[in-house]
Amino acid sequence: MSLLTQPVGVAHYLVVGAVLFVCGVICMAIKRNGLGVLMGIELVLNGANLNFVAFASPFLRADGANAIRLDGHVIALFVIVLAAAEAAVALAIALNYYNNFVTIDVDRGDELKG
Amino acid sequence: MAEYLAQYITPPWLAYLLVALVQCVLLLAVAVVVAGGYTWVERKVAGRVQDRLGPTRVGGRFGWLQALADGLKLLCKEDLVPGSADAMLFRMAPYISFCASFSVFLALPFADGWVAQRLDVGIFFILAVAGVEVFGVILGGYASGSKWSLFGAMREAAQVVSYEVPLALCAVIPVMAAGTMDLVSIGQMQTGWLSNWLVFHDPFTFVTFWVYFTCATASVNRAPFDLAEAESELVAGFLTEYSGFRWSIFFMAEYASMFVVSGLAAILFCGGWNGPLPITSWLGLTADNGPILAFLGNFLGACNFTAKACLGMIVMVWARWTLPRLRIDQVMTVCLKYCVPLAAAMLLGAMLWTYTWPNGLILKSVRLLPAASQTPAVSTASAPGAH
Amino acid sequence: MSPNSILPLLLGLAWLLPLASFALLVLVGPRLGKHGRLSAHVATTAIGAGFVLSLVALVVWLAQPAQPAAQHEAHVVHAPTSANHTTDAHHAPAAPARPAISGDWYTLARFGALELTIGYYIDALTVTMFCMVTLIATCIHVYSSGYMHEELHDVTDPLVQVQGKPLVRAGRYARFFQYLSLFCFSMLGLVVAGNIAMVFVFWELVGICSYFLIGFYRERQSASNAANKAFIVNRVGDFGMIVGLMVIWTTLGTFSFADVKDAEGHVVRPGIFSQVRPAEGGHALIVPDGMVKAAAQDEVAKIVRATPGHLRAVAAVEAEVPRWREMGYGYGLLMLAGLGIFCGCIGKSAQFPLHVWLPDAMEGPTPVSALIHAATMVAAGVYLVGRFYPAFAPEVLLVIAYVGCVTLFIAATIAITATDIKRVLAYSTVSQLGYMMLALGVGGWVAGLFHLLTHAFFKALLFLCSGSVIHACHTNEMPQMGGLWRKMPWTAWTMLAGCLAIAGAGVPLLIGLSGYHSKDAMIAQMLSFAEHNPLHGWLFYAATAGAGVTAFYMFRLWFLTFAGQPRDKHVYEHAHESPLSMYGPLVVLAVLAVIAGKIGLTAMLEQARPAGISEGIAAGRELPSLVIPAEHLSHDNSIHVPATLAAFGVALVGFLLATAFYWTRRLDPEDARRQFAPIYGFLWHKWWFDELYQWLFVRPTLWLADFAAAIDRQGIDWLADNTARAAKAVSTFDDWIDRLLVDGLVNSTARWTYGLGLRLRAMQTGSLRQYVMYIVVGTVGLFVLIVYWNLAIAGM
Amino acid sequence: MESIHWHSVFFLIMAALACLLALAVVLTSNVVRMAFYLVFCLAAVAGLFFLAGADFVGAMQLMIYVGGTLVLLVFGVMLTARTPFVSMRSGGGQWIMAAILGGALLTILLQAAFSVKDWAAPTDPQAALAIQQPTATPIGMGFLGVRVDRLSQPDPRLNQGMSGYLLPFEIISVHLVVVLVAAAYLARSRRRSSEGAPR
Repeated sequence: MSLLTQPVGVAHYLVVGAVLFVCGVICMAIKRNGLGVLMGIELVLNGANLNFVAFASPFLRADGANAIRLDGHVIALFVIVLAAAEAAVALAIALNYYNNFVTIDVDRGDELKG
Repeated sequence: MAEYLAQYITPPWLAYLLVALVQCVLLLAVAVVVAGGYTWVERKVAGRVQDRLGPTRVGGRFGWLQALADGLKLLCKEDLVPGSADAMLFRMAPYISFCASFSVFLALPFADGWVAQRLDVGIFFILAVAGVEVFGVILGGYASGSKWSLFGAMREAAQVVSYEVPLALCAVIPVMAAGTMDLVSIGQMQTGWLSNWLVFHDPFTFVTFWVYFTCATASVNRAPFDLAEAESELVAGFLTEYSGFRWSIFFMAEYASMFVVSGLAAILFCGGWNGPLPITSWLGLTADNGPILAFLGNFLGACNFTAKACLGMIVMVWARWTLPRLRIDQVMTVCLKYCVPLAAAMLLGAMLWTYTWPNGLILKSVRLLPAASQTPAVSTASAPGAH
Repeated sequence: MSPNSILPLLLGLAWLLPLASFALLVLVGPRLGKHGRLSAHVATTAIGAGFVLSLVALVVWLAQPAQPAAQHEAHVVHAPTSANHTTDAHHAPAAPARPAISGDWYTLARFGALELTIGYYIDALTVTMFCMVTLIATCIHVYSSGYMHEELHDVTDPLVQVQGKPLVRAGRYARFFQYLSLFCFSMLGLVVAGNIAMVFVFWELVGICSYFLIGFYRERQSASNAANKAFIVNRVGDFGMIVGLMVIWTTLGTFSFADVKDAEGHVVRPGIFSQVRPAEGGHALIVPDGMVKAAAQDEVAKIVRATPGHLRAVAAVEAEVPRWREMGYGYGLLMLAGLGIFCGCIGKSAQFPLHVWLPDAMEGPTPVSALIHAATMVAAGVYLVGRFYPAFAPEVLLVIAYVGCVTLFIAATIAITATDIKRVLAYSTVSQLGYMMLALGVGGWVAGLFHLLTHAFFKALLFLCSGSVIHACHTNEMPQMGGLWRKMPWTAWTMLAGCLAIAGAGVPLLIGLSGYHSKDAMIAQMLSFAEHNPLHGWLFYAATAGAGVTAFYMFRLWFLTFAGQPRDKHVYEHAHESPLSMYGPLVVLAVLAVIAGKIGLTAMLEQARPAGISEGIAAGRELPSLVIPAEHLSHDNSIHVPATLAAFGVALVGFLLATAFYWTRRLDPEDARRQFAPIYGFLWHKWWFDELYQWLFVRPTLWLADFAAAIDRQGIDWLADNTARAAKAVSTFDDWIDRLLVDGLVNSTARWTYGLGLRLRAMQTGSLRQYVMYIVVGTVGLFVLIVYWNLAIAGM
Repeated sequence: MESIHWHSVFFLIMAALACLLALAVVLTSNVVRMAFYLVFCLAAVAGLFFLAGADFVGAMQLMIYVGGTLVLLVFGVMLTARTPFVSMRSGGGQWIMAAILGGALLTILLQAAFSVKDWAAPTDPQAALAIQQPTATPIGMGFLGVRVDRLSQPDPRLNQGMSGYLLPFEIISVHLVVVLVAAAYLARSRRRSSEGAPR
């Protein structure tokens, strides 16, 4: 396996990020539990974060000078912090939802459907 | 050390692996020994506090081997899983807790350079990983399928998530005073006399120390904040359904966490491996005098550090058998209404203090050793433990 | 407070009180007391308070200190030449000359120079009229409260049949008093008015009130016809009055009687009187500058065209005015203005040829007849002639005299044959009004207005007495009465006093009832006029003959009603004396009818005599031979004595004839009737006036109306209908286009949008997870799109 | 024999862990287990961060995500689960649909990941083993408005934009406070209002 002996690049990180992202999207798409949807969102955010961090590293790419360096880290930090805030609000919403519907099944929340 | 070994052992990764294994075993030993020792210490202290003797039979007059006997007993117990439990999570939960507690030791320096992995963001790493411990508790409580466990887990979740905030705030204050998050550097900064300890850096850090210790006690679920396993209300909280080995692992995790937060208090506020008096420099046990003497100095420092950490643990035990348990709302009140504002105020005050007197007010003038003025970053390259 | 400020206040209050009463009764009249009984009290209180205020005003007027002669009073007669008038002066307070008080209460509107104001013009005449009107109106209000008691409950009117049964309607007690109050308000406003425009407004208000009151029993065809007749006939006169108003406005630029002054007393705009009779010319009648310029507008245009510069042209025109006046420019306009105003008076005072409405107006309740046809409405015409007297040219006065003379004769003769008690009185009124007009026309300003006042008293008395009789007998026809004096002594004796007064009874040259004095003054003035103008001497003879006829028909009335044996037992049995509220006023009025000639009315009127007429009126331009003698000349014994004796004698003859015919029955009326059948028929049919008018005016008017209606239906309606039909067709086409194209477009757009929305609605499932799918699909789709886009660009 | 590239090895381990655990999150229907798998997935991602030289971000990931956010999530799970170990299964059609779409998305992302040649790998095999520079201090300086890592910006035009992240940092701080207050408000008990009569 060449990967054991060759250095990895940004692309490899991107693959992992893509897998996380897609898993998160699928999670959002098929989980009926509202908290499952939230977890899908976390996955999506992490996939994106991984990409940022990968782009930030100058050692993972041929043109190291073009790495976004600290910008990627900072943006990843912001994403993490905002994800925490989002989780707090989403949890509050979920609790309210649960209070109103006595379930957390998001499919039941279609009262405003057309 | 790994680089040193790699000169003799091929392939080099084997050397790295070996070193890593050795360090892991050492740390595991520390954690287990600490846990085992402290079950005995706790009983003895409890006995004394309650005006009785505590363990006296096993291993002689003081019951030295009581901890070993307990461990054997627990290992022999049947590993029960309740029928309504989520078996996989139920089994995994103690390991998560213990892994988290143990991982913390990776970044915890015992002496100057005596650290498994020196991290730039050491304190941060420790706080982060220590926070994962609670996850095991919650999972365990939830997976037990018992309402007592669930209540305990929920209390744990609420309490720990809340107390992480003041804890982190308190940790930030010495970090700010030191100017780095590298624990080794922080410890090196406090070399010398008692007056170099960060707890005496300024009035705010002094106050912060007590706040930190309170919050640390709460975040490791020690009395009077042990709501998660409040035996008088919830049978045993999240531990209700656990028995035998898994139960002991939870306990080891708890004692390890106690050691970690106490050690962290020692490093952040109380000089770490540097004693109240600069004994190592008096004895000449410094890196300037060769690796052997430096190793001896570090060994002394490690003992010093362990003693400080143990002292912190004994204080926690003392508090446990002295103070009654709080109600959950009182726990939250203490956190949100007192600790957080206090910590925030201290942060602000320390910030202003540092801004006003960047070099300290009086303490710097009484430093005795020129070595103390050495910048921490320089010494990182040649850690004494690396030969 | 000076009289100048307090008099307008008093009279204005007296004037507005009936208005307040009217407003109150309009709003809550029927709810005042049971069936509105209290409304009578409200109205009576209002007019009674008005009377008190008028009396106070009179006292204030008399008590005001003498002022230096102002613009208005150039010559005052202090020493009547005759003995009679010496005694008159004895009774009357010696009142020095007093100028009229004029001003504006409120300015309604101002259109350029045209200023419409609520103004006042108060002189002795105004005050006297106020007292007279309010007094009589008070009496009539009191009388009415008894007379109209039937209206307090539902009224059964046997004269109106509804589906074979008598009409039963709700009583209108409150409404009656509400009309009475409005009427009093109108009449007082007319009297107090300070400008001719305001006079006109209240003139019309009086007219509409009379319309309401004549038509009070509006269910009766005759009553509603009479109301319409009165109203329409009055319109004819008012048309002339409007012409007069237009002439005055366009030529004089003001409606105001008196000068409009500013705060310092400087004349801002001269009034009508001072323009027609400027003080600097000794109040002699001249044609005002405005009329001259208006008449000579061709000349003015020539000068303006020839003269450059506005100011210079104005100066040139002003310089030419006296010359044009000498040439006679504008005199026609002056006469036209006077004739126009007099036209209104003809209508209002029921003078020939517009006298036909007054007898028919007897359809109204009797108190109304008394109020309208004695004291107020018909008096308004005479009053206006008196008020506007300074502006009448001599020729106009002659016309007035002739009209009055003709009227008095015609009406008197008709009254001889009438059998309806109220009709007799109505024609008597017309006749007396003719007397007044005649007297005014021949220069007897004081005499005419004096007779107006005395006539008001005794005619009101007579009407109320007749009302009392009608109230008792429930019939108007005198042949069904007789011998009633036994049943209703109060009515009989008070009515006898009224008859004596109107007939001019008295001790010749010594003393008499009120009618004696006033009629005596008028006849004397006529004699004086006849002596100066032999050509018009027959006016005197006609008037004197009229006095005899008056005495005849009045006593015919009294004898037929009260004397002799009852001719209709049924009526007689049911007759009864009226209640106190009715005969009380009779007594008051009877006393006044007896003494009114001696209470200083002439002296009072003398104070108000317009400036410049006390020495007679100079001959006019068109009739240079006409001489209108000064009134004081008629007081000379050489004129006064023969006139008195003639009038008295003729009246005595009339009285004796009536006695012979209707009391002692020495002569048979039937016999006379047969003997003079043609004349009787002619008189019985009222000189065929109604029929004549029917032929002359009504029929052609109706025919013209039919013709117009036919044109309207055949021509204009056809045009309008077809236009409408065409418009409808066009709009139908428009509608079709609108519905099909415009609406179709809009509707189809809306329907399409709606349908699209319905279909798109299904997309919003509310399922969160599906939305995630949509997002993914969108992302993938976008990516694919971009890739192909890039490929396409690269391919190019 | 080429020497084993340890960075790659650890990367592979962590990447495999992360991907497998993410898949496990998707595939399991027990929400508590989802949370469990997610924790370790995120921990593995934190490991990837460490590997990529972002140790501060990695520690942050551990602290906030693993220690905070997920505890919150599990807390929410506990509060909203009516019965223990609640599972809400989705229909097979949805799975197929999601799989197709996810596959399409993954294809696109992978295609994008490998579309840039420079991203493939560094030319120097030892580059990734270079001594990691500390990142905490530069990040802190960046938050305070000084970009110490860009002091020598090759393109002078870009120097103007190198003012750091002070403003975003402040905005995010305020945002966090607001969000937390709002969340507390949203999640608070409504019992008081439903009791009706105030005080």
